[in-house]
Amino acid sequence: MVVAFAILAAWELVTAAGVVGFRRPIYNALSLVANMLGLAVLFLILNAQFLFAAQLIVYAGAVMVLFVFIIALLNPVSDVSLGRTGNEWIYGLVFGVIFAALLGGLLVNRGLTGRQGTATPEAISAVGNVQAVGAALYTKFLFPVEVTSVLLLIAAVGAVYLAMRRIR
Amino acid sequence: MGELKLRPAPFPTGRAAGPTPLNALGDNVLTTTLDKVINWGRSSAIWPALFGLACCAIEMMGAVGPRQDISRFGSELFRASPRQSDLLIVSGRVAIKMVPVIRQVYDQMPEPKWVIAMGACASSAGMFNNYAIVQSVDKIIPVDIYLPGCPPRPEALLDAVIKLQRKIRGEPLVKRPA
Amino acid sequence: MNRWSSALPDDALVQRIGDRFGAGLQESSDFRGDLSVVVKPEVVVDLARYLKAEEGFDYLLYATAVDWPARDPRFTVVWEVRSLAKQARIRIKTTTAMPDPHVPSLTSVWPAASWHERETWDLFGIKFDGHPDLRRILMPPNWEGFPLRKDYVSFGEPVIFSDQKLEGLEPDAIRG
Amino acid sequence: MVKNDVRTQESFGPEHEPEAEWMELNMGPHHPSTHGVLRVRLKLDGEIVRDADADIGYLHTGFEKSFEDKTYTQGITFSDRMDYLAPPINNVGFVGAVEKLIGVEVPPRAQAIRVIMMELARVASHELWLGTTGLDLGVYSGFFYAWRDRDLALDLNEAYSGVRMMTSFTRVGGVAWDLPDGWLEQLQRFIDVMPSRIDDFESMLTNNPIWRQRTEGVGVISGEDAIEAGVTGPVLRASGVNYDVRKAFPYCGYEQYDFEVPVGKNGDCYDRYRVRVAEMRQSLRILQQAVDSLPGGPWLTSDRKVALPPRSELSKSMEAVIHQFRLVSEGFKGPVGDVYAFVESPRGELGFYLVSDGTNKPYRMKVRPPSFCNLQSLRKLVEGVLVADVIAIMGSLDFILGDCDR
Amino acid sequence: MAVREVLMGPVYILRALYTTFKHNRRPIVTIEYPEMQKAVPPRARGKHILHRYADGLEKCVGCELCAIACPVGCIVVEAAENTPENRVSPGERYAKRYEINLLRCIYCGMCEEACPYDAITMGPRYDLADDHPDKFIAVKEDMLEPLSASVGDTAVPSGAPSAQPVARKW
Amino acid sequence: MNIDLSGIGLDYGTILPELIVVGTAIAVLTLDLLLPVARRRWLPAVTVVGLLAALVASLPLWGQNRSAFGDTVVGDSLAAFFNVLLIVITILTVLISPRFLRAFDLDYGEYYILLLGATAGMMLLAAATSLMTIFLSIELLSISLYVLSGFARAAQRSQESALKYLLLGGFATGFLLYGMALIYGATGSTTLRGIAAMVTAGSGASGNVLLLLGIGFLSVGLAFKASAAPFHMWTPDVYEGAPTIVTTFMSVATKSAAFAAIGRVFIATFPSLATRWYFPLALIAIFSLFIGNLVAITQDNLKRMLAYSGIAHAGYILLGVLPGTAVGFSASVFYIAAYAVMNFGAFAVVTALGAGGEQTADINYWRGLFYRRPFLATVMTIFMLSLAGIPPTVGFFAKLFVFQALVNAQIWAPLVVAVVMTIVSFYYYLRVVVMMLATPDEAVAEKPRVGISTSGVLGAAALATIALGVFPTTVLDWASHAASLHF
Amino acid sequence: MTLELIVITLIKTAIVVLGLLTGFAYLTLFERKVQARLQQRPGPNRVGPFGLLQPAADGLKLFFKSSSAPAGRDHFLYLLAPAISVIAALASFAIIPVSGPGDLNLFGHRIGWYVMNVNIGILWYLAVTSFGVYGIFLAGYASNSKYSMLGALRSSAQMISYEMALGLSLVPVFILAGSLRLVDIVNAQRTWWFIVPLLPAFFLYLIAGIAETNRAPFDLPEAETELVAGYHTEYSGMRFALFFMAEYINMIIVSSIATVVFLGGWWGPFGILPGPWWFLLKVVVLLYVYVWLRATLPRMRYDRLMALGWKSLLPLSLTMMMVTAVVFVAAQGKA
Repeated sequence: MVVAFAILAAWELVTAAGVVGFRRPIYNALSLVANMLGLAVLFLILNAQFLFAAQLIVYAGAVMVLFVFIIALLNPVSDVSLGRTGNEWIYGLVFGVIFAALLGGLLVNRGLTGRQGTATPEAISAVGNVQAVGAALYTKFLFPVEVTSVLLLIAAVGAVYLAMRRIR
Repeated sequence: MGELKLRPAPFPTGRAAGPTPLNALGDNVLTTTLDKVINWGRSSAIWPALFGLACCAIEMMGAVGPRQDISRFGSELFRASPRQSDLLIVSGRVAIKMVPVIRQVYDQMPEPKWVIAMGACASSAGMFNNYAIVQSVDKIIPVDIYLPGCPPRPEALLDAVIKLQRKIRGEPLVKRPA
Repeated sequence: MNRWSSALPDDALVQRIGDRFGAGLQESSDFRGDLSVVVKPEVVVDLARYLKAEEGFDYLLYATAVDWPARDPRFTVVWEVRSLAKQARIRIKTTTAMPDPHVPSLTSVWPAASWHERETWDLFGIKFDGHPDLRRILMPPNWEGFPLRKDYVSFGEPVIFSDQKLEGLEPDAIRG
Repeated sequence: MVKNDVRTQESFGPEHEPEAEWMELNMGPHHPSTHGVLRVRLKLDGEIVRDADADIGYLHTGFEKSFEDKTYTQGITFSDRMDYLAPPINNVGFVGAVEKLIGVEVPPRAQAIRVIMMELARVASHELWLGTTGLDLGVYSGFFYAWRDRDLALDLNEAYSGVRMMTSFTRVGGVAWDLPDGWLEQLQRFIDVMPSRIDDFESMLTNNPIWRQRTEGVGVISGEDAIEAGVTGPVLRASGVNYDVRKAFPYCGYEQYDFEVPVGKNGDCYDRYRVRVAEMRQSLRILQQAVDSLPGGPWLTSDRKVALPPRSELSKSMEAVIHQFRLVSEGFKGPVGDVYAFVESPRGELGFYLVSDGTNKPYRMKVRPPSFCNLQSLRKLVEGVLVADVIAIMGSLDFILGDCDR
Repeated sequence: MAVREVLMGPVYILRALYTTFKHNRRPIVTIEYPEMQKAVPPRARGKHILHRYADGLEKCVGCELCAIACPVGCIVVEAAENTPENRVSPGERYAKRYEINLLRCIYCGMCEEACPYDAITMGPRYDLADDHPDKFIAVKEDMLEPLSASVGDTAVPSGAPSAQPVARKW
Repeated sequence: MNIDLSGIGLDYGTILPELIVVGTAIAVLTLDLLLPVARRRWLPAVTVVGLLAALVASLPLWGQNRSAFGDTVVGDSLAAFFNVLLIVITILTVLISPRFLRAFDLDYGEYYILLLGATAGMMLLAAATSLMTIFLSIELLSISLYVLSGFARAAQRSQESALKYLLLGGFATGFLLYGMALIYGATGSTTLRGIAAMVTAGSGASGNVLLLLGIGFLSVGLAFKASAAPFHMWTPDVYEGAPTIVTTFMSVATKSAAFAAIGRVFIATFPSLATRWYFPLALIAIFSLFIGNLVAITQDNLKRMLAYSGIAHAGYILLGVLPGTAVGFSASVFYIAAYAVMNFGAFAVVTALGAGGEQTADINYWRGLFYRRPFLATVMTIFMLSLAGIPPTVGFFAKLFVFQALVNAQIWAPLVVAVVMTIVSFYYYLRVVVMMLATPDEAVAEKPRVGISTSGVLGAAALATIALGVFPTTVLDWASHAASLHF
Repeated sequence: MTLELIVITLIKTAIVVLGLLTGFAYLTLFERKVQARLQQRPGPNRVGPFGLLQPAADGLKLFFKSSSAPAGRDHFLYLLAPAISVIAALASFAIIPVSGPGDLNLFGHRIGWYVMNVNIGILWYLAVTSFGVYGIFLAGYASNSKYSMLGALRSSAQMISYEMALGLSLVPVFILAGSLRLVDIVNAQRTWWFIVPLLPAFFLYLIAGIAETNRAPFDLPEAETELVAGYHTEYSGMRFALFFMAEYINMIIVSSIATVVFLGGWWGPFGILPGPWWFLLKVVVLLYVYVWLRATLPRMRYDRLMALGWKSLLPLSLTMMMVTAVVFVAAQGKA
């Protein structure tokens, strides 16, 4: 397990670097896809099979495809290379280093203490992963789920408005 | 313009099987057997390009039709993309305007590739001894098999394909009864 | 009877054209039931308008030209139109001379003339004034010469017989 | 569905892109759906066609120039190869022009044989059209059924003339050969079997919702527009104009046969399909009548100025041999003049404009090819349709590039 | 969308499917070519045949009518005088050289029709494909009927496949 | 397995106002589909009726404490107070909308749907007691506002502002969500009640890095929504580019809802960590005061000026949160109400003028407005004075209460900054008033009337500004009651 | 995870991959033969007895064919795309139980009739195929050709759209079976195959499945007459064969899932055949339907296709889902 996690972590780091590092947009997007793939596998080794599938179906399979679509459509023949303009990257570097130092320092000094939730692998396997997710969604988080539906409705209205061709 | 020159030589033909990856290894028992197997595969799965020009294209379709059924030879998969085809059947007269197109299609086909000049027009301009028609397609691309007829019957095309298969396998084109 | 002469001749039609265009109408003939009028280039468009609007010739069959190198003017340009209602047909001819042969275009009257006139330009080199899109249609755009002119040599190749067999190029068809 | 709401399906998507951003798609000359070597340059706004420029000439063969070098008899072989889907009709049209120029009588049996061959060619041509257009739209088996049935017609061609396609069966003043023995029975079998084969096609396509979706309301052209654009044949008739050369200007004795001219209403691809299928049935009707009422007698005129003597005379009569020598070596001369003769090909009115200067060769032979004239309307038809519809429209026009480019 | 389309659409699609399916019962129409061959009709226009009389003399008298009639010009005939010691044809002259470029020929049958003596006819063979244009130049010997096989002035040479599909060996 | 819903507290009464608003949105959506174009004017009417119904439905929540749906949402006085406030703002917005929309050819039904969606999100945010609900309601309001900012599709400025808002908003949402994830990781609960229990019970809460980082990220996300510096960068551009009517709505409503959430998170959930979050929050407040007021001085564009003033006001409101007490928060709540009225009024004047087809953006436009538009200039003056905090307007008392709370809590440094900055702010607010009083350059032209509903709305807002200033105590009582947060 | 489990899984994977590759090869022959018979002709019959060596010849030829590649392509993606397609296709089969009930006892090891029996079941298939879209899309993108690009766009849009209907049409099955595990689903069909109560869902699944695999009458991405060869226009040789492989393996998988989910998997009436044979028989029947449709129906137009997916199949699937749920709950309440 540890070996698998180490490999995945490395994979995640490399692909994440690819997301920001590549010069051609399509490679950035594809790195993100690869990153999400790794994330899905991480879910899998955490016994969250449903999340694994959802991550792949929704993010890798639908959302990122559209990203790639748009990138490819905008420059199907030759990619626009993102040149480095100005020196924004310095800011990025500075903030990144500060953030990393902060995180690292805290990690070394105090340690990150989390709290074990109720959904242990044993508890999940007692009812089944998908069933556990379903039960949680439709009891404990019923209200957020419903709010999500409203959110999606409004988002759909907005998207339709922005994309619609009007004939008066 | 009107001067009639003696015809130039057609492209050299006789590239029986095209390059195989084993050519570099030289001849020995193993490679020749392998060559035979590969050539058997190539000759049994000739996918023509979906490329019709004129009258002969109709008879080419006829060869696909149920009466003749070129699929028996594994050749009914007419590929629309030249990159996936092995055989270019130049089926009909080639107008001067068409020359670059044919050349491009031929160039896009991956090796090994073969050409059948189907019908009198493609092989030798046939009756169109005039300004508009390329006098034989072998001036543009190398031709492996010439097929006379105007247009040749579908059976004749099958005959040409069989002869091409023999050529690929390195056998004599015309087998006479002993 | 000869079934091919199927146009219904309308003698009065030539009369009416003559009345209307006077000297513009140079000649008219009725050969094997095909009615032709030869007019001056200047009146072609007017004649066409008249034929379409008042005589009901709504359908253009073709436009072409004939090259008579010995004659002057050298080219005869032909449009043939038909009235679907009256089942009548008339051939409009006009002439034009070298070195810059040009006649008015009838695309404004019968849009169907467009490609036919382009073809005539392509093969005869006759310009049609007022054609919206006069460029080569059958030959490649960079072609030189006008193939259907009589002085254009239709170069080809002679048929090969045994005395022209290529020496030393006998292919090695039988491999191995 | 709320019909009168302004925001119907078409109103989605971005606003019209500016013309500069239209994508230019080059279809052909090597493209599977162009039926040969047509090149169409499409300007696309998304998937919507905004403009189409048909670039023809990739099969330009110089027929009109070649005609000028050949005698009238030799020219028959050239006429075959223009519209290679209906060579007999070309043969008849060509000799029609010559006969009109010279003024030859054609015996009734020759007329009937011509009609039979022409209608066979029409059936075969429409069959092929059904097969290939179906294949373009994805009806895979239809292509094979069409070929199976077309082969029957070609067998008849072959039995009569010796070859499947380029029959060259006409001669000035008649036809080259009499019908061989057993041919009429073979034709009768063909006439008997074809209706059920056409029924099969109709059961596959006519009511098939996918087929109707693909063809109904696609490529609509009104009758007036069609006439304006110079369209003839089934395309014109599908637009509701009842014009068929066989009815309007009967030739080869078509006035003796009882048949109807199928006419469409909407002028869309579906109507063109219906018209062609109905024409096949009418052709079979004509064939049946021709078989039933086939006159006897000679099949070639006895006018020795234009027709070769019968072969049986050659061994007996020296005069016949002299005729043979003179006709073959010199041919026959026509009077000075110009004529236009036209027939109904499966694609529309096929006309031959023949100018003679009194020699034994055509001085100028202009062909009015129906495909050329029909193809001219493509630009009008495809404006505003989807790319996929261009396939259906091009298929429905049934153009033959050999006919179009000559 | 019309109601009819929604309700009847599946029915029509099933009908189309049935139409193709019922072809399973119909016989296979393919004639498997190299082994079997469709009957070639008597008028078939394939590779030319130069005929002989029953006594073995060639029918061709070298009159060149076929070469004149040929729309392609793919026939060349050179005549020579018959001499008593070298009698090739019954007439005064015979074809010393008779060549047809089969690649260029369009198999229209004009030569057959032009020949006053039935010396040249179109034969049944069409399996002529080969790999070099020069191999298609048929000289007289390639087309001349074998001596033993010439029977009268029939247009159908005995070398033709019979009118039934038969097994055929190459 | 069977799903048991008995334990999660299905209480539709709690969310009845939100339900009504969402229901109205769906009704408008349906009507928009069915109504012919000529009958579009029914849409605002339906919207207003629905909002009024929601307003009525909010009143019973006053004084209640109904936690529902597994602690994800609560119906209490704070929720009721903000419900009423937000609904009133929305109603006022809807009332002045049609004229503006017609003027710019934006008269589409989606406007009302999105407006209702945003309102529902804000109301939910005020009532949310779970990290999930907070996140979803913020997304609901944000997505509606993203689209509304770009509502003028033909205008490039509008598109640009929408894109900026979307990108920066997405960035902020990322922070927010990350913070929530960390908090969940630290406490194992998503409800504020559960988190609070865990934080109070756990001894090491104040040293829990995970938790503190989470709170930090969470506050970044919320500060972005409240457009407090230094997370304000989007504000001027978006306010300027978005259609003025949208700016009017979001400048007021978003801020209100965001502060409701800030109150719930910081004051009710993490009181025990006050020492930890006091300093960053104070820093944010001071930053906001500085940047908002100082940059506003330099602005020649009225919409940008108001945007920066909004940032400054965010600072004032945040000051009330700093003491971490209900009393302090009640001052904030009062300030929010006051700010809502006066800022809405100020933008509404701009909207009213803009709907007449006038280029109101440049400050020079306002020169001599008194002579052209006496009514509009008068109410604008009132709003400007109130924003500056000059008695007897409500702005003065709002500031006063906040300062008082700071004094009570012995918080001096921010107070000093606030007072100084208040004086600075006089310059740019009064500049507008002076401009309007100046003699015009050209002759007075006859201008189209602004319409009854607009005049009514403006008049009401101006009256409220004065009336609340004269009688502030009632509202203050309500605010105190609302701010007495308990779960 | 024991070593034994790993070894057994690897062996099973190898068997499945080999089986699928053989299945792909003979599916091409099957298609050609079946279609030929529908068209009254014999089909490939000269390469080996009954043409049985035809796939071998095709494979051999493609393998030794040089690959011509378009100019201006994206080298890395051009090579990556076919690999993605094939891997996604092969991976999908992992969840499908070929036979049962119970495990196979072999040399003392208990071996399931599947590569893995995960509790997300069908979701695995959906997840993996949704990744397969990249193969097709990148192929079109990397080829630097308009036809490829159009084909790729159409194909990916079509796959994404129909994935919805595909997934939703399976939900009624989950409701009835109460599990996503395919083994459980098959076991739930011991007496009644789910096609009996869920006939509409079966047809919805079939239509969506055919569209998902880009087969006729939904074969727009490869519509020869419109787009030459769609996204793989510029591919040749073995790389092209990989796309072909992916398409045919996907056909096998869609048929297999239909078999498992609706047609009772390995259960057959009267128990006359062992489980795997029943499974195979059902899959072959479905594949025959695939070929039959392709031989008969015209291709749909792209906009109609999308409209069918979004406006007909999706609402119908949702309706089917709701109706099933309501009926199920009502029946439970009564019981």
